[in-house]
Amino acid sequence: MPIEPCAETPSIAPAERLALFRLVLLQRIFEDRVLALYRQGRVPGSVYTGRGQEAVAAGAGLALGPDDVVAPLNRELATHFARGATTADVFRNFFGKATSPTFGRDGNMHFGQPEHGVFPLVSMLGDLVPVVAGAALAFKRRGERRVAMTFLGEGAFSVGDTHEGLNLAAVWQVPAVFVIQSNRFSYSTPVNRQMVNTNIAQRIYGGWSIPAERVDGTDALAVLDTVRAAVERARNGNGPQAVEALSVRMHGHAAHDDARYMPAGMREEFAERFDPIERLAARLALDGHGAEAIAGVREAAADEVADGLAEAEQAPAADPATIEHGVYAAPPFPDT
Amino acid sequence: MPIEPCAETPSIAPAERLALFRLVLLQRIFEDRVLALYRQGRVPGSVYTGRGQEAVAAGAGLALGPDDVVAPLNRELATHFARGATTADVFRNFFGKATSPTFGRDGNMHFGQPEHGVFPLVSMLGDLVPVVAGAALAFKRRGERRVAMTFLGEGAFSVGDTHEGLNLAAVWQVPAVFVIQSNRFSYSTPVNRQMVNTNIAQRIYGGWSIPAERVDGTDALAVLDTVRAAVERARNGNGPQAVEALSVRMHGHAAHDDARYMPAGMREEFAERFDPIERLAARLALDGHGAEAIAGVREAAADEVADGLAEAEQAPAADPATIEHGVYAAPPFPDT
Amino acid sequence: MTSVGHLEAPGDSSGEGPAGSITYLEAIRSALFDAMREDDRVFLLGEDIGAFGGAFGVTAGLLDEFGEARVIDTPIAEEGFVGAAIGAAWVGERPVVELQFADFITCPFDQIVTLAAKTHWRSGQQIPITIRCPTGGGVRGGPFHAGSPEGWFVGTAGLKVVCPGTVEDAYGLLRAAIDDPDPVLFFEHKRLYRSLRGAAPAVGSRTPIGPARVAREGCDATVVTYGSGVTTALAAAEQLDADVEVVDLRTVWPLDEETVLSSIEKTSRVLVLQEAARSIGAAGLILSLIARRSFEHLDAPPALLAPPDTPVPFAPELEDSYMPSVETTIAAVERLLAY
Amino acid sequence: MTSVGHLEAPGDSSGEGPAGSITYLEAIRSALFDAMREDDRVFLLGEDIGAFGGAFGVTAGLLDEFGEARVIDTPIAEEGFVGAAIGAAWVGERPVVELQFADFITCPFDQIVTLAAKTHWRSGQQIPITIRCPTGGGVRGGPFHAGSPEGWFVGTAGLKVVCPGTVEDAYGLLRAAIDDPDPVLFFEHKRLYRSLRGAAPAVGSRTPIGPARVAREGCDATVVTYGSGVTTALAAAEQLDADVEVVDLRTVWPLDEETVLSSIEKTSRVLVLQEAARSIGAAGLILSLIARRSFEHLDAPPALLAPPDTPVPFAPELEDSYMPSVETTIAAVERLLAY
Ligand SMILES: Cc1ncc(C[n+]2csc(CCOP(=O)(O)OP(=O)(O)O)c2C)c(N)n1
Ligand SMILES: Cc1ncc(C[n+]2csc(CCOP(=O)(O)OP(=O)(O)O)c2C)c(N)n1
Ligand SMILES: [Mg+2]
Ligand SMILES: [Mg+2]
Repeated sequence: MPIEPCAETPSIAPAERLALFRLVLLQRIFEDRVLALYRQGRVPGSVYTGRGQEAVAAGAGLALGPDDVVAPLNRELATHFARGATTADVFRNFFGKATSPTFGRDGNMHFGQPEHGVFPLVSMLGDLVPVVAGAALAFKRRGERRVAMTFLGEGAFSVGDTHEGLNLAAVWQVPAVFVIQSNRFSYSTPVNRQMVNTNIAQRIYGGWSIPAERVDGTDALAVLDTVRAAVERARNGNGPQAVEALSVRMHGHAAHDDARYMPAGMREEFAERFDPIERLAARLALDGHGAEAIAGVREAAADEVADGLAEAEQAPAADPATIEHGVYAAPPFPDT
Repeated sequence: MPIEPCAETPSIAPAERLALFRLVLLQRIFEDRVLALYRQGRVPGSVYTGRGQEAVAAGAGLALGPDDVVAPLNRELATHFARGATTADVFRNFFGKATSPTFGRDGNMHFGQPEHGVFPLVSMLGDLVPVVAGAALAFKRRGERRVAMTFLGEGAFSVGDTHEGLNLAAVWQVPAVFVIQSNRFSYSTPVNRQMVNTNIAQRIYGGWSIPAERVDGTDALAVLDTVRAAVERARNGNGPQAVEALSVRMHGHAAHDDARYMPAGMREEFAERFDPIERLAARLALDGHGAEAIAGVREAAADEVADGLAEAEQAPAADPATIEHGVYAAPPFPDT
Repeated sequence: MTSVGHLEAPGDSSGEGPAGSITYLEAIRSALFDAMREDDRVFLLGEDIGAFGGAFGVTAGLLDEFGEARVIDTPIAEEGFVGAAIGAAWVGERPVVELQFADFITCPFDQIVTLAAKTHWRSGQQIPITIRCPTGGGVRGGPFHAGSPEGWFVGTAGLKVVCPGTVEDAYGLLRAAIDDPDPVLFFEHKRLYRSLRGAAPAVGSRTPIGPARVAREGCDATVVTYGSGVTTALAAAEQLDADVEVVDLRTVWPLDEETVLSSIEKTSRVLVLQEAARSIGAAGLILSLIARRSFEHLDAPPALLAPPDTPVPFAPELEDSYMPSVETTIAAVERLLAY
Repeated sequence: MTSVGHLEAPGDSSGEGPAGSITYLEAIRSALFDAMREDDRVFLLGEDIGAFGGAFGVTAGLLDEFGEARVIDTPIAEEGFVGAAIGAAWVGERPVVELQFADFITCPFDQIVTLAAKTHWRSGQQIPITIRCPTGGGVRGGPFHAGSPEGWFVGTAGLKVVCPGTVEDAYGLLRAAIDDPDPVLFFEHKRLYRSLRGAAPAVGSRTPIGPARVAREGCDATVVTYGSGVTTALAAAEQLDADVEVVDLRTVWPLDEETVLSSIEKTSRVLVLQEAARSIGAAGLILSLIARRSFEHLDAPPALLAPPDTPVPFAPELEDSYMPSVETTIAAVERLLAY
């Protein structure tokens, strides 16, 4: 089957279409590179990718305004780039460098850059749902036209904190946007062992009275369009909003996992027709961008990744002597 | 407005109608007595009652079969009686006697009698939802035709554990029954500050795909009928079931709370027309029970309460020397 | 006995105290009031804290004064509203959360030890939240309404744990907690709410987070304590023949090691007194310190007075014998002195 | 280095060990296998434990052997499935829960300390559940995948906390935990999964819950440790000139006080070694005991070797210097002996 181009979506302006393309490419190329480094033993710990879900990360990331805030999870590398993270920043985090966003104290996608309005991911799934409800509460309280967003997978949807956070956002009617990454699996567990009705948009509306739409999560233009509409509804005082983006997790849960529990051929068939990068490339071609122009964006993204890697490799290693710095913003006994 | 008799509900047999009457009376008379004792300083700690909700406690309690299990909360005194607790047992708990179900270690409604298939209440709301899901899982696993039930108020519905427990019960399709005590308030908080859609039956179905019905929680016959049907559906392999019982909390949250935050007159109007005891009494009269017969049941219940009190007052006080007994079922260092 | 929320507590809630004196509860309310008046970023989250004034009446009147955007009733969702406070702090607020009972801190435990505690160290993002926890027993609360759960947080890097034992500190530590850029757990003792009175602290006064206080000077033995133990220890010291020093930790974690050690250097004998059961609370941290650092200064083994390792029992006979008292404190110090 | 789940760990997972030897991981799997074969009431709950065999492969093969009614994949709902285990235990089962990482024990914290811990004491209802927690660092897991959270439960009445440090105990303590009528937290160390080998324990053997073990006799100093500290302490003892006794606690809570105290009576010097940060873990409990009860037997202040008070860092340079090692243990014992 040939690749299915993204839907036309004329509401998304030409510059944004290219910006989206850069973002999905950056995520794809970065993740491929970091996986290769991991397999060479040059990245410690583990590597989680969002292959197949780049359009969600990119589209939702671009849907935010400059003063909005977001709490991405593991699959949303492009969201970090949309908020201003450099490829060097992220490589430094994977390497555990002293100048990484976590000072080498955390690795891989477990980071966030407060200076870009990005909350540092914590692993405990569900935790960030009430956090964005609270940020949105603050915006509402202060009369600021800002929005707080987070992501969650089907698995994270089963966690108690998610329920509490959705309910608070709903009762308080605050400008929070929840993007559900429905990628069919949670680690090895298929979504139908995670919940009965696997239409999470329906569940969110039925259970929490939060308006929720489904969108094709492999179509970056559709994601941007739909999530932006949700963000603007939230911004305009219509309370919390949700978007369920449908995709497939094309890799295993993390680098070690070959995902053999997935039905044979599923990922290949998906890739052939719905690879989000190629869907957008096909649409850009239909938009009138020549092959060369498109190749140019690809190359620029590849360069951005290569340059970031080179820069990150030069960064200083973390220094054990400083390990206790910053446990407290205000240490009660600074001298001891 | 005159009292509204319970609906006719011919499916409930005469003996059960009287059994229900005994149960609602026991709860009402017991609670009145214990509140009076509390005001006299003869009951330590606090007193929570279920005034206005006796029909739910009684009807749901009687809906269970002898091998079923249940985890009641604070408002379900009649459920304990339905399971075989004596009034003396419960008084002993309120007094903190050595021979109370909690050995004097806990008070008021914070107890349960394992020998009657009743799990001891813990205060942390929501905790018992997954517990009954797990008991039901065990029944299903072993092929036993038994059902596990718990109760929750609107406030408890907002707790994360509730979400996790409902979802587990749904995904596992186990014989658990959730009875929602919708009494309009959670402590001082009205239900519309607890959730957006206050139709919890709709939420349970929409959010967790658990079949849920609403029932008039002041009509003991209707409660028994509806909950029994739910229990039997669960028993017959149709997965978890929910019933939302609508009533009014006629007292404050606990003895100290005069509930002045409730709309003026609400409780009085409710009592006049929907007092669950009198609704059932009116139906029994329509059933053909004479005033004397009905008064006889009332007196018998009053006697049961008075006898239980007399018995409990004689019980030995708890002995501090034994405080560490039973921390472990198998103490690792029994001699120290 | 009067009632505290739906429990019992000693104290006279109706009568006025001596002129200029206020209760521990009033000190907490004043601290909230003053902090909210001075700083728009301060707002309150909790169950029934608005029109109802909270289970213990601590926030009574604050809704009227500051309105619904600053005194926010929550659904029953401790994980949720602690998480929400963290989120609000992230974007620059100074939220103060009320748990209805300290015991319920087991529910938002993950939000506290994962999100609140670790975020600054691993990102530089400050999380300035205060969580108020009505703690402790002596109120016939039983296993779920009378616990002293501070020990679960003592030792956890990134958290600060304060336990005021006086009216002055109820005000001053709460003001300092709200100022503080780190997450602070504020354990306010239910039994002291209306039973403890003291001079009204000066508006704006602070008790710094960290330093302990020598609440009473003495040279024969040291009692290290905090929270409800402070009044107990001081009363015992008054009745003892010996000259007993009382160290009120104020901040239980991080621990003011120097104040504890230098008191022991002076007295050579030490009793650790806490209301939490003996194997939880702060006793382990304090005795670990003493074991390692006071070795050369001790004339007797350090002693511990704390309840047995069980939940707090309900029955009056049980609870009364469970809790450390002035009498058992006196006896423990006497044993220590007799060594 | 090989991989353990999606993390790194020392050990050779492909190669076979010496004949009759098995890994720590295999010992755990065997214990599950044998317990399930012997007792129908035993069943497993956890994320991805079925066909996938769990994040670390511990339950690999058990689904095939025992079927879906006994190896149950759960949604991501730690509060939920720990609660469900408690409910199943209530009606007579012996559930064994796997947390994907010990760190996530912060999520079902309330279910554990409220329901599991308090129920027997306040009702007589036994709650025989076992919670398996893949714990510890040295795997480049960072702040959320490498922690040693046992300290939050040490001291909590009603819980039992076991930390096997050998292949024998990985099997024997798990069998004993599953037998036990009380809730047991079983902290199995990720780094030992494939790196530690030992003789295959006899089928059905038990390591009783409670008693510590003198893992190595000596008279010059005692190292009290548990979990990953056991191999570290034994290796250090081999290299030290002195005659060092190693006490492997096995059960960390309740603590086997007599074994600790009598070792110190013999050696007069003690080092407490743990992988948990210095102000958490079991150190406080152990040093509190030593402070109070070994006073007359000590020739030197008790010492503590443990990481600094921070979460576990990710970067290899940081993690390697953070964790106690054979070298730092040797140095600590030498300092202790030099006192
Ligand atoms: C509370 C909690 N439990 C378990 C885990 C381990 N874990 C990490 S990711 C994952 C699967 C998540 O599935 P899903 O939410 O569908 O997100 P996806 O990985 O598909 O993006 C699990 C079980 C965790 N991080 N947090
Ligand atoms: C987790 C938790 N938070 C707070 C409380 C304190 N609390 C006890 S009952 C109650 C109100 C419960 O409301 P609802 O669930 O509607 O039940 P109702 O009292 O109306 O029967 C509250 C807040 C608690 N018991 N558990
Ligand atoms: Mg998923
Ligand atoms: Mg209610």
